[in-house]
Amino acid sequence: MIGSQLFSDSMHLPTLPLAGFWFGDSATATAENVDKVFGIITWICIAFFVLVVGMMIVFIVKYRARPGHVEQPSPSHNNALEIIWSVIPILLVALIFFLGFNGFMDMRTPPADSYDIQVIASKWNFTFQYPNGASSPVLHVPPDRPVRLVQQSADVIHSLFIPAFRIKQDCVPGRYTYQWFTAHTPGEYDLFCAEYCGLDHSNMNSYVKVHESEAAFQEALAELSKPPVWGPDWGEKLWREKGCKTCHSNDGSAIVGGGPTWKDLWDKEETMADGSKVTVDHDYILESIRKPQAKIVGGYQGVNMTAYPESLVKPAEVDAIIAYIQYLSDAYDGPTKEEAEAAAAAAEEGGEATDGGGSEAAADDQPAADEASESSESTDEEPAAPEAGEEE
Amino acid sequence: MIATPAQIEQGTSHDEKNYLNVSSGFASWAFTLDHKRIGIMYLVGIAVSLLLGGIFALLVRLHLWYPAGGMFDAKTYNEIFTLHGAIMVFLFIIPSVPASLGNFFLPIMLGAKDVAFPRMNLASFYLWVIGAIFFVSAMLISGLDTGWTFYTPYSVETSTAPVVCATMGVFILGFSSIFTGLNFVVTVNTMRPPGMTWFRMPLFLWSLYATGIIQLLATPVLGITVLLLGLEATLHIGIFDPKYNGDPVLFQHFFWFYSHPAVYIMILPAMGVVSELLPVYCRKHIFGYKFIALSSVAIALLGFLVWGHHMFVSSQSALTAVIFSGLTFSVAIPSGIKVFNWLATMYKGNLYLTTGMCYVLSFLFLFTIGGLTGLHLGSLATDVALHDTYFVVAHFHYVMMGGSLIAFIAALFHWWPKMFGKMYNETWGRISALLVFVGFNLTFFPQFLLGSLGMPRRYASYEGREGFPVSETMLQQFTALHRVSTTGAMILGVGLFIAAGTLIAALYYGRRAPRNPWGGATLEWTCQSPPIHHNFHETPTVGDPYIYANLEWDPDLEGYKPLPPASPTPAHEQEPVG
Amino acid sequence: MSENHSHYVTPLPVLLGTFLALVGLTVLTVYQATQDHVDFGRFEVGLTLLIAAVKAILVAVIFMQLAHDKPMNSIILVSSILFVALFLSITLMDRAEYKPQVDDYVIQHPKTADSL
Amino acid sequence: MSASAHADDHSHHRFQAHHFETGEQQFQAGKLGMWLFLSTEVLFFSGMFCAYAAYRAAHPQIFEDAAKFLKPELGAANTIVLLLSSLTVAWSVRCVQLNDKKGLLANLIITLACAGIFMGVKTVEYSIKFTEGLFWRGGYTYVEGSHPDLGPTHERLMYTGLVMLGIGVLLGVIGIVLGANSVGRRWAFYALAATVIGAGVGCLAGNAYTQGAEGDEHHAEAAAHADHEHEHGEEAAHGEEEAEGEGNVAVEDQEAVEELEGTDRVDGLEHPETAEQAIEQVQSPGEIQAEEASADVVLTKEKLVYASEGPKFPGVFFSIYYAMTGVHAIHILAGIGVFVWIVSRAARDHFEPHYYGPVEYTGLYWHLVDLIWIFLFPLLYLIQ
Repeated sequence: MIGSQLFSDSMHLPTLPLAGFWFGDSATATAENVDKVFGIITWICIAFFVLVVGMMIVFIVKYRARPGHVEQPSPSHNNALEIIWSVIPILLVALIFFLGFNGFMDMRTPPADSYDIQVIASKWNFTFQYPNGASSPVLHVPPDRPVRLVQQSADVIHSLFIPAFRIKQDCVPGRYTYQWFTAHTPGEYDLFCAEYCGLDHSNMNSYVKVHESEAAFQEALAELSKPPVWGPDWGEKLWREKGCKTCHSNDGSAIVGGGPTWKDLWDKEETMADGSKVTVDHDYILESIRKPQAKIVGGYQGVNMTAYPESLVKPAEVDAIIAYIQYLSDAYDGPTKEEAEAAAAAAEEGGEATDGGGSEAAADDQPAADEASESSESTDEEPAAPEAGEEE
Repeated sequence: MIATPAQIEQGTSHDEKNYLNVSSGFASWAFTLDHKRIGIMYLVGIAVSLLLGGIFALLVRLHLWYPAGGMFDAKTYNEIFTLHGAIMVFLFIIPSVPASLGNFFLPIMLGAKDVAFPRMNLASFYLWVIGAIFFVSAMLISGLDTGWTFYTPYSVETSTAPVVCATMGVFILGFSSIFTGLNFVVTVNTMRPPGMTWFRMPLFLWSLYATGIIQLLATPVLGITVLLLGLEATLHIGIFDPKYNGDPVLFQHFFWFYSHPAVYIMILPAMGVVSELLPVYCRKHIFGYKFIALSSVAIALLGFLVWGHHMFVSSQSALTAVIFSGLTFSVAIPSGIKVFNWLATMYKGNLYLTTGMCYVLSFLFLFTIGGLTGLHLGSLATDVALHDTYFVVAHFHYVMMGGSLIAFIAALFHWWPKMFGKMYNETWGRISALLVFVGFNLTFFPQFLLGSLGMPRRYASYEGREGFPVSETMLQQFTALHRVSTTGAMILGVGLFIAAGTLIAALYYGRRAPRNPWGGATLEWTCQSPPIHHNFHETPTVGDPYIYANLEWDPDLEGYKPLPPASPTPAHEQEPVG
Repeated sequence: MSENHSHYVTPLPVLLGTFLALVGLTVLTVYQATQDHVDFGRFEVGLTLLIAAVKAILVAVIFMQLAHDKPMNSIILVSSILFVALFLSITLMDRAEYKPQVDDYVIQHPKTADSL
Repeated sequence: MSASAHADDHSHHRFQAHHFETGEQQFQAGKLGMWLFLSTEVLFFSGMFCAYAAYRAAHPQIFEDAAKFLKPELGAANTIVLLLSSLTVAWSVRCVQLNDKKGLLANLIITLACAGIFMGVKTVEYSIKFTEGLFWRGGYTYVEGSHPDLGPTHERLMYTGLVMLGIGVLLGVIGIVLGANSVGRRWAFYALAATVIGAGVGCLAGNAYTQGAEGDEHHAEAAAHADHEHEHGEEAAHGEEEAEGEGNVAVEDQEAVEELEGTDRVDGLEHPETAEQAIEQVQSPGEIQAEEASADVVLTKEKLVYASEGPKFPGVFFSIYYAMTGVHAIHILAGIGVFVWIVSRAARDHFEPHYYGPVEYTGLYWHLVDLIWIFLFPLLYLIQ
């Protein structure tokens, strides 16, 4: 923890007004430190710039060729001078290195008690997964609590960049990467993908929501972990968030370089690239999500869809997507939204009655049944939210 | 510079056939072994690349006028910025000064008849042409959208044919670059004339020598990198692609081991140009010759130790990042030494503000900004915030364009009379210099602000996606700054066109150039303008290349002529530097 | 033989002797690697590379005549090897440093027989 | 040396370029140029050495497992062949320095024959690996424990070798006929003939050796296999339904994984299902299983990683193997081309003690190619 020790020392540096001119919002202590380091470097730069360009301008004015002016003798080398203007910059860059090193070690050393959020970057979405199994395309974080992002990528290199926190770290496929922050000012801050990742790189943005309080954060989390009761609704959400949208339209239009539209896809008989015929049913869609290259519809051979293993799309989510595809078919005859909501309300009532009103369970055990096992295991490690009890 | 009798009788041999008219016909150019003609052919090729890359740059800027992107869809935009980067880096900047002007002037400055391996020199040019053809075919296939860095796994996942085409092009261009560097190093090592010790070489040669070292040691690593990348894309050898158990960070190490030193392939010759031009136009001996010469070599060698600073947030380990950050700052020192020495050279001089000098001063201004903002990026904590934003874009444009391109133009104006025997129009030249300077700053300074505010690079639009708009304040700042930048780019474009027009017009309407219009003391000014086929009738004698007291303005020649050798010079100026 | 010739001519016994030494070292290294009596454990790789380095030096110094050549050529060879060392050492050090992050991920995401 | 002593006393030889003052200057410039080129070659290969070292350091097991598919004897034979060619190249330089044209030609021809043998042996190695499915990572189709029938491959290789011998002889005859009035052309054909005959010999000898060695191996393996089955008898009793084809995990390993999961949590990542997945999908490639069959097994993190990399992972070794030896082979081919040209020039008396730069430069190149092989051989063939 040498890094944070040194880091706290550099907190005493005076605030330099320049930082405000260069940067936008800052919502973490790290950001403030970065701004200070930036300010110091900028002042050093300005000093050198004024020195160099000022001398240049003075020389241009004073020694410009004009009638009657000739060059004056002066020495063509001076070792003392050379050494002086080598040594002074060395000392200054050593200082700059040291300041940068301090801040960096702090950025790379998350506190032991930090709250882990999984980040799954894929073309062209970030999905944030919380310890209770909930996931969202927006990064929800509690205020004043260290949050560690555990990052992975499903396809190519992405980079999670939050300008207001002044942090950035690539999400590299085939490994984990980490970054952390403690946001102290509630609000919404932009979040970008900073590493070029293909077609929709510039649309791979999102935002961070720093909640007003821990309670508000827990509430949002509980809300997030409730899957929409009506499959097609949920499926549409997944279609947007998981990146299906970029290649599969829902209105029958063709997307260049993408795959078949989902409109009226259900029950359709597709001719595969190898000539065989397949009816679009549950198994086929499941296979197309898990192993997209196994069966390719004729005409889409060049399209290289990423495989989505269970870590990216859970079985329940696959069902929701299938429900959505069914809904997009003219022949849809599943339950309507009203019916589904009524059924869910009925089920919940029944559940409440048998549950006996356990207060802890209400906060965390909202997810669908197939996720329950996972979330109950993973919440063990979760520090109990202090306000959880008061909510009841 | 001590004049010889042969030089004193200058002006008498003006009618001798020069390298341009000694023979004619397509074959006399296509199969020439004359380093000067090869240099001219390179110059033409490089100019075409610059035009192409420049058009792409303007398209990028125009597109970003509107937050949603005004002209292209995202795919086209990605291809355009990729081609802009790839063409500018591989086809333009890397060969710019060394392959064209270096080829032309290196042997002449050495008093030699040619480079050591003229055939290899010609081969180098044709390899460049073949490499360029590969690039153009990648462009025609369309779909090269990887960025010039070809980062895996994106580059092995996107459409294969253009990537393979482009990497083949890079591979071949690499050999072209190696051949040029090899030729220069051998020529400087073995063909210096009697009297030209290492420390009496013009500084331009020092910088080309240092560049040659980098080309030799770094380029082969790029060669193997793109070869493995091509194999990865076609056969999936699993070295760089994580889908096949490869490691994408390994690719970045391979790539930057070449591509960082390549930055010095781009900037060192430009520094050499400045070291050459500044004393001539200031009429002063260069200050601190040895420090400038050795700092070139120091930059070349230190340049190999810092590649990891391109990877601070790419998930290389923290230890490596810290080591590379520390080493990165070491490069600042020799660069700083050069800047101070150039300033000291101006002290008490007699500054002629010719077009060449205007561009050199412009270089000093822009390179200072480019170099100093490097400190923000070398410092770890701030780099994390600024990495992959427009701050980086602005920084490297200040160094590569404000440095290399500006110095290249300065050198063209300086040596144009020697290369083609025609004087250009000084007024238009100065206008172009002013427009380029203003346009450049207007284009790229706002990008520093864009970057620090958080605008990521390589974005086709900056309004955010459906349901996730970029916050209102940011959007307003981004839009305003992008528009200033685009306006500046247009001015810059006009300035560059005027510069090109001035030079081309000189070929047709310029008055005949004397041997030594600027009063330079290096050997190229002692031979005829344009030079004869073999450069010199006899190997010239050599002295200090930065003593101007022995030259005198002759209004009849409209150029400088040497004084008789007996003329006394002040003792402190005669003092040999070597 | 031209009398005023000044380039070094390597004597035949030296050439043949070098060749025999090289063959001997090759046999030695193959024997060392394939026999089972003496196991140097983790030093095995180092030993093998040491033998290879000795062979390489023999070729460079005698066959390539570096011993009787201008020092510049030796400097070039040595410096190229130094740059290789620089490249390899930093890259490998970095990989070793971030290996855990890769390993953790690989364990969590095993590749099955039919995945790529 | 003698640059200055030389400067004055030499008339220009006929191949001196106009821009050099003396032949000595030209010679030294060429030599420096060649050394610089060699340094770029060293750097060029360094990329592949780096990839090798990186993957070997991360997965020593893979490299040791995969290297068993290479035959050190063939590699050693090729090493000695290349060393011999290096000797003859050095000798040919000596010959030209001493104005011994016959010796020069003889040495160069032997060099080319050696290069041919080297390529012939490589052909055998590549063919057999292709038949077995030992491709680079993307094309790796080898299945643990499978024994493809190599008979047709050996047959094909034998015919290839014989055809090459025939072509070589034919080239020699063409040389005699076509080269009647051009000594340069005649020797160029002789040089090609020597190379192709060398390749034929290499192909035949390599083929015969591998065929013989395989016979022995099969016997030994069959015996070993019987033992192996025996050891595993007990585990089989535990019931491994999914044993077919995919390989299987030792039952003890499962406990080990659970233990690991309990103690060595992977960096705060709580995915209980993943460890189970790992167990399900550990496709213990024969080696692990064989080694760990004994009673007290601890499935280390390293082994878990190895198992998780997927069944095709050994392909990475072959990716690097093919890249390194392939690029090296391309250099050999380039060297062959240049040597044919050198032979032709030598036959036309172009070289003499005052002008033999091309022989020396090509020789330097050839030595470097040999030098790289000196490192490739132990790294690829001898690591166990």
